Amino acid sequence: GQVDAGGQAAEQTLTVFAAASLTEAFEELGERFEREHPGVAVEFGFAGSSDLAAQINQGAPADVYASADPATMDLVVEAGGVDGEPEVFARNTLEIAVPADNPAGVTGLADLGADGATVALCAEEVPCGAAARKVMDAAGGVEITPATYEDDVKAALTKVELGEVDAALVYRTDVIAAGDAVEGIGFPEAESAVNDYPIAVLREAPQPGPAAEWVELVRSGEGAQVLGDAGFTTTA
Amino acid sequence: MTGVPAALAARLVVERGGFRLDAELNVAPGEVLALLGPNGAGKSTALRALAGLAPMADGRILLDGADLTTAPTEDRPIGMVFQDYLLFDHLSALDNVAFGPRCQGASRAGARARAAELLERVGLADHARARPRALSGGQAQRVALARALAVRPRLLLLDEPLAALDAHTRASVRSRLRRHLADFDGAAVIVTHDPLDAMVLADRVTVIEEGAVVQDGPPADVARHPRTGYVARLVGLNLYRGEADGTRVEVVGAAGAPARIAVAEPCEGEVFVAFPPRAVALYRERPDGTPRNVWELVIDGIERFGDQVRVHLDGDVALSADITPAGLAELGAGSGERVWASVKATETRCYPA
Amino acid sequence: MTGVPAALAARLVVERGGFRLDAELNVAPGEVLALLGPNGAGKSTALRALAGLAPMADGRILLDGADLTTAPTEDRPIGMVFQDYLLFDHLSALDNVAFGPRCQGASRAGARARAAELLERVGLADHARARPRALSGGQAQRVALARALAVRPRLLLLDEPLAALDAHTRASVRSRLRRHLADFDGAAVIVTHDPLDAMVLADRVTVIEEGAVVQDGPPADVARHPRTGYVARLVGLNLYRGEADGTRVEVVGAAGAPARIAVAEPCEGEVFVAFPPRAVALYRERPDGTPRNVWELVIDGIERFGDQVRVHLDGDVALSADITPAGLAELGAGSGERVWASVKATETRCYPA
Amino acid sequence: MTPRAPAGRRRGPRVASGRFPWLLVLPALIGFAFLVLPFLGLLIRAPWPTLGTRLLMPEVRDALGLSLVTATIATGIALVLGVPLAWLLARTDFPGRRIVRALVTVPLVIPPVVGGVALLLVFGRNGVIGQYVHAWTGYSLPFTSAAVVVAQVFVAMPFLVISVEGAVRGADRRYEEAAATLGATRSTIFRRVTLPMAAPGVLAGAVLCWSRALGEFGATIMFAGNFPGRTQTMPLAVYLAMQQSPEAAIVLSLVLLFVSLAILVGLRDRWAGVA
Amino acid sequence: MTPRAPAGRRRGPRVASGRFPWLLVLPALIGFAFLVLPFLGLLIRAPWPTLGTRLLMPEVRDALGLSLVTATIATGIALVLGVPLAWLLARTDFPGRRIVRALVTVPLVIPPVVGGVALLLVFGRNGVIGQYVHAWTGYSLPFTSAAVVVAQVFVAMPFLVISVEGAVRGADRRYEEAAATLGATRSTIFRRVTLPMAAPGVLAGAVLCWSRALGEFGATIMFAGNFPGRTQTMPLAVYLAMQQSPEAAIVLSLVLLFVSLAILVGLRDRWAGVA
Ligand SMILES: Nc1ncnc2c1ncn2[C@@H]1O[C@H](COP(=O)(O)OP(=O)(O)OP(=O)(O)O)[C@@H](O)[C@H]1O
Ligand SMILES: Nc1ncnc2c1ncn2[C@@H]1O[C@H](COP(=O)(O)OP(=O)(O)OP(=O)(O)O)[C@@H](O)[C@H]1O
Ligand code: MOO
Ligand SMILES: [Mg+2]
Ligand SMILES: [Mg+2]
Repeated sequence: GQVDAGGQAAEQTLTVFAAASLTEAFEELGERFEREHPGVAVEFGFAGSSDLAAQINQGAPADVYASADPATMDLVVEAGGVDGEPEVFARNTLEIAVPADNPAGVTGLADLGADGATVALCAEEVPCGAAARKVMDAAGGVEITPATYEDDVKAALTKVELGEVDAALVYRTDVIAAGDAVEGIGFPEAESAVNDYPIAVLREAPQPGPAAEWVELVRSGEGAQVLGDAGFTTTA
Repeated sequence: MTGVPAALAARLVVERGGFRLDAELNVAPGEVLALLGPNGAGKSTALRALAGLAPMADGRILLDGADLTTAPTEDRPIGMVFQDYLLFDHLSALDNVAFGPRCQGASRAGARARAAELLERVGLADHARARPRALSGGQAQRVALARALAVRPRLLLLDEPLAALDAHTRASVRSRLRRHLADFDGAAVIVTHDPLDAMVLADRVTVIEEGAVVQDGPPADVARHPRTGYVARLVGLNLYRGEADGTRVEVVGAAGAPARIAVAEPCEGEVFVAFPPRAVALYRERPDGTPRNVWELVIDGIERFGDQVRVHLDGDVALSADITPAGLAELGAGSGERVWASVKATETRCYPA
Repeated sequence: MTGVPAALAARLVVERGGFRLDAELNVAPGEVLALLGPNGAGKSTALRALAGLAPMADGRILLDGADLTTAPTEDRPIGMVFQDYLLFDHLSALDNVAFGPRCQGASRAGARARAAELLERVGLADHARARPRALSGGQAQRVALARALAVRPRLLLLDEPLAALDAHTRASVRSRLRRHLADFDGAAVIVTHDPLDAMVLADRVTVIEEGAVVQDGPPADVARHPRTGYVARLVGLNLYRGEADGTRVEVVGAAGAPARIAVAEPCEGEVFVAFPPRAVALYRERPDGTPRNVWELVIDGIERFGDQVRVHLDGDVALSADITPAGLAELGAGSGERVWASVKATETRCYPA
Repeated sequence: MTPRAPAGRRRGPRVASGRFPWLLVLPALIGFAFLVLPFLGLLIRAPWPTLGTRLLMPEVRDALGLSLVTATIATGIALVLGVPLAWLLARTDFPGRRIVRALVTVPLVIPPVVGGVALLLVFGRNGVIGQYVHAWTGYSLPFTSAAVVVAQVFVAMPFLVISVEGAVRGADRRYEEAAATLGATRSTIFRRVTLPMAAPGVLAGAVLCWSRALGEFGATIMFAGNFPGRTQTMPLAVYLAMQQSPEAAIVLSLVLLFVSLAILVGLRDRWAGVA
Repeated sequence: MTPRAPAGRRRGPRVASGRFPWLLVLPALIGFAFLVLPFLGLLIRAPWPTLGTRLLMPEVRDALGLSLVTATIATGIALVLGVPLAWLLARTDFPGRRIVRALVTVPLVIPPVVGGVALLLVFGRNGVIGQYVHAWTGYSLPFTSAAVVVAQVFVAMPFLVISVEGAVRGADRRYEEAAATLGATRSTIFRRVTLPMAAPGVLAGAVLCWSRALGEFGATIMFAGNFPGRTQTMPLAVYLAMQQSPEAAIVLSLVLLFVSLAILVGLRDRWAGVA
């Protein structure tokens, strides 16, 4: 069985399904939660938001679901899997990620439409791609023809890190996670496509009590600070 | 085939490609049947049908009264030696032989003991631990023989079991096999090309040609009264078929022209006439004297043959003659030359066709 | 081995497992060498070494003056027939035979034409399109023969090429092979168990036992003067080794006790004495008369043997006797009984050991 | 699914099948059921009414076409390069052969996405080799259809190599010796003797390779990206559909599956060995 | 890497190797280079200094241990179920055999994530079978270590089945006939004759299966979830590391690779056939 910090067997295990982009922030919060709730161990299942939604709808024994995208949360809500209403606990905005030496000299969104720059965008089916669509529309018809529509934000970011593309539209949190290898360039149109992260306690949660407490922690000031360090903007 | 309760009574009909085998085989208990026939006659096919390895288009197999026609191979109480051995290369010689007993439920130790005993019997105790690939051709065939005997079969099927053995081993394996077969109260069918094997080992001979039985009987009968050219060559006789009228037989010669052979005992109707090559005398000039059969023929080929020389002759009557090297030297004739051949009527045998 | 410029001059040393072959083989141009020896003597191993398929521990292979010792197999101008054929099962008989010519650069059509001609020669024109698995054992071996001949080799290696053939096919393939070998100015080495093959096909015979050459010479010499028990049995002679003093030879009998054989021509020192089984007469009672060699022996076994009966006898002198079935009936003795055997001194041959 | 004697071209059929081999058939049935039950699950769950419209979508047709073309080309390349490699591993002995054999399995063990990164590191615009190619010719491999093929070859070829090696190793070497005595060089022996003898194994390897290439996702997205009509293969389309709903992903997967099943069923038991 | 004659246990070595078979060696070398160059790319790019600390992290050790244990168990199960299935496909003839064979390749073609969904649809708590199991026993398979094994078996077993089938199909059937004449049932023949003859192919299949199971990601994360110590195998850990940086993912991948290479190099050329 699970063993908590004090060496006693944990009596309860809280299972949190969370979007992979939340990994670092949630792991940090998990340690704090276990300290504050002796006898409760937090177990994370990190994966893509849509994978998690499918798992929950197939009866995964999770207590909490934190998604990177309201649409995937809706999949669970529609299936009747959520207890109460999902609540948004964090927001993410787009930045232009460029390699550390910025070889194409990108300064703003307009530079991505220029000929000669190799750009990676997310596919419109995934949240960061939908957001990219919105910012292009907001920028008044800047039309970017990318080399690739990435289906995963990390794949886009990796290509920036390796210098295979000159720029990519990714989330601020991704740019921060990538450290020095990537430079993030903010741009005003990003405000038009803020991505919400909803969280909810699940209807069939085996541990509804700790689950509610977890949501509380995430939405608390403490939670906001940890999420803020990771690059999210928070509602708290 | 009457009287004797057959251990094996089978009619085998097998069709494959353009070839059709349709043969009846009957073997009494304890009897050994030799299956003779030219290459491609269907001997191996017949054994495969008996073993349940070739699908029968028709016919039936009765062994000790039980109908095996549709029995699966593994349920037939048989032992088989294949023409190309088919030893399992991933097992030692010993384990190859122990395979059958193991399948029959013997303990590992029991099976090995029996295998060791059989390897000893075929003179390969020293090679028990060798892999088949490390055996010579003759050694491999003896292991195959031991493997087939190890299952104590009721029907033993041997496809040229002695072909790869050298003269000495052959004689000794042959006589051991004969002893084993003598103790054996089941039926045995042995395919061989060596008439000597057939004579020594078999109680009965069945000759197959082009898928059909052409002759059947005790070895001595078959040897003395061949009914086809193949059998005649096999037992070393000159054979002719013709119309008899008393002591004169009109045969169809090689060139299609009729020829006449005088025989000692009068007979009538369709007959075979046979005489051995060593009964033929050859002369440079037409001989005088008693022999009533004298033909002028052309030498077609000369072969050394043991301490004899075999001379093949063509003409009105095609025949082979065995003479001594000295005799050949005296004759002073070579291939293509004409000589006179004579055969005494008393040396010929005449029997109904 | 002097005078004649050897087409093949080889000393083959091969070591595998506990077995060691160390043999010298010399074949003159156009000559056919028969390699005889008991099972496991190393005949196949010798052929494999000549073909470059078995690694030589020592020795050397010269063919037409060229040193092939380290040449890769595919560069040796050889043709080889394997003891178990090794026909390519994914190719038709025709394409099996055409394989070699294709490798030598012949056009597809040219190779096929040559292959068709060779299949015709071995009497298998009808089976050109058959897969090897659809051939009988004898048919497969003839295809293997044709395949080896198709590359027009300078050194032809044949491992029991006639073993699977029936009497008739054997005779005809043998004589065709002999004709082909006669036209052939390269060297040929043929492994066979059949002394007749060796006599008919070979110009010289080399006998190997346990990896070493024990006898070598023209077939007739070897047949007349065997130097080991194996060769003697092969050519059908009773053979003894002993110390001669005039017309009396002291030999070591079967039981280890000395025995004496009287010979016709005086000789001295270490000698062999040989006589044929048919020179032995058997009696129920001690015979009177001229034969100076008379022994009382025990019947060890009786075999039918063609139209003769071969009786194996044991005692002071172990020997085989060929008598007629009538003679055996008259003798009225069976296995285990004591009889008298006599051999005339004039029937024996004595030659230096 | 009662096993009957085969109508085998090679040897005649067995006369009778003997005791029913439960020891073999039972696990085989369980294994088969295990492999196809999930497939049945998909069939049950599939939103059949939408299937037709999905199939008519040009993006789906493009992705399917691209998948089939690239997987087939990748299999061809894998055969040309991988079969000789399998021979080298099975039939020769050189120092470090075992290490080489183990290295061949690297792309199997490495998570495909990392494999894609590795390909970028070598063949990318800034890659070990790619940077020179790009500097000299201006050509850059990633984001092209060729890159899809490269990713597929990288991921799928090991399956071919390992299974062909097993087949070649199992082939009776004495036939190769016989071919050598007929003057065949090692290449000829390989081509005309070893390969036909190992044909069932080569076919199996090619099927594995093709199927794996068809299903390849991670390395493709990382190395070739996702551009409809150029680098978007079916698995990429499936993944994107998955982002919206599992049902959509299931429909696309079934489309891919049916096409691949149709092709595999159409394949003969053996390609060689039949005149 | 000059091919030398093998010291083959089976037949003696060739005396000389003959003309150098460039036609075979050249493509083999290109193929090999293509497979290992990306690996070298990873080695160059790997942040070596961090490797040591990574290796000491308990999560990495847990993930590695879990990967090795589950992949090995999965291979064992695949052998038990898959080898008989391969036999059924190679050696018997039943109606629809070709379709069955094609169906076996389903898990190869299906994107692993969809495969995971399919497994959930069947074995999940609400699944076709899983709901009854859950209702009667309270047991639910997904998100357990057993689920990892199930996902791996599902994805990796087809590789074993197809390559073993190829090997069995290539084995000379006449030896099986010989065994039948000795009284061996089909099961015995299979166990004692066919299988040893096809041993190299079975080994190849097992290596493929094990490696594929080791590298399995999509079906595992979907069916078993991503719980450290319980279902987080190395590829899943690599995925999470990828969220931070490719370098972290590369390091973890290399750890997995080196361990798997060490194990594969340690394997003997053949397991059977040696007394
Ligand atoms: N699988 C097959 N398909 C088609 N024809 C076949 C097949 N197997 C054998 N045959 C043919 O059947 C005939 C009989 O073959 P079989 O092997 O029984 O001959 P055999 O009497 O044993 O000859 P041998 O003495 O040469 O071994 C041959 O003409 C052969 O070509
Ligand atoms: N690969 C091997 N490893 C070990 N010993 C072997 C190997 N191959 C052959 N031998 C042994 O070498 C000896 C000679 O074998 P070889 O095949 O040359 O005999 P042979 O004279 O051809 O016999 P046969 O007439 O029976 O074919 C045999 O005792 C055999 O057991
Ligand atoms: O892994 Mo996510 O759902 O793209 O943040
Ligand atoms: Mg036969
Ligand atoms: Mg031999």
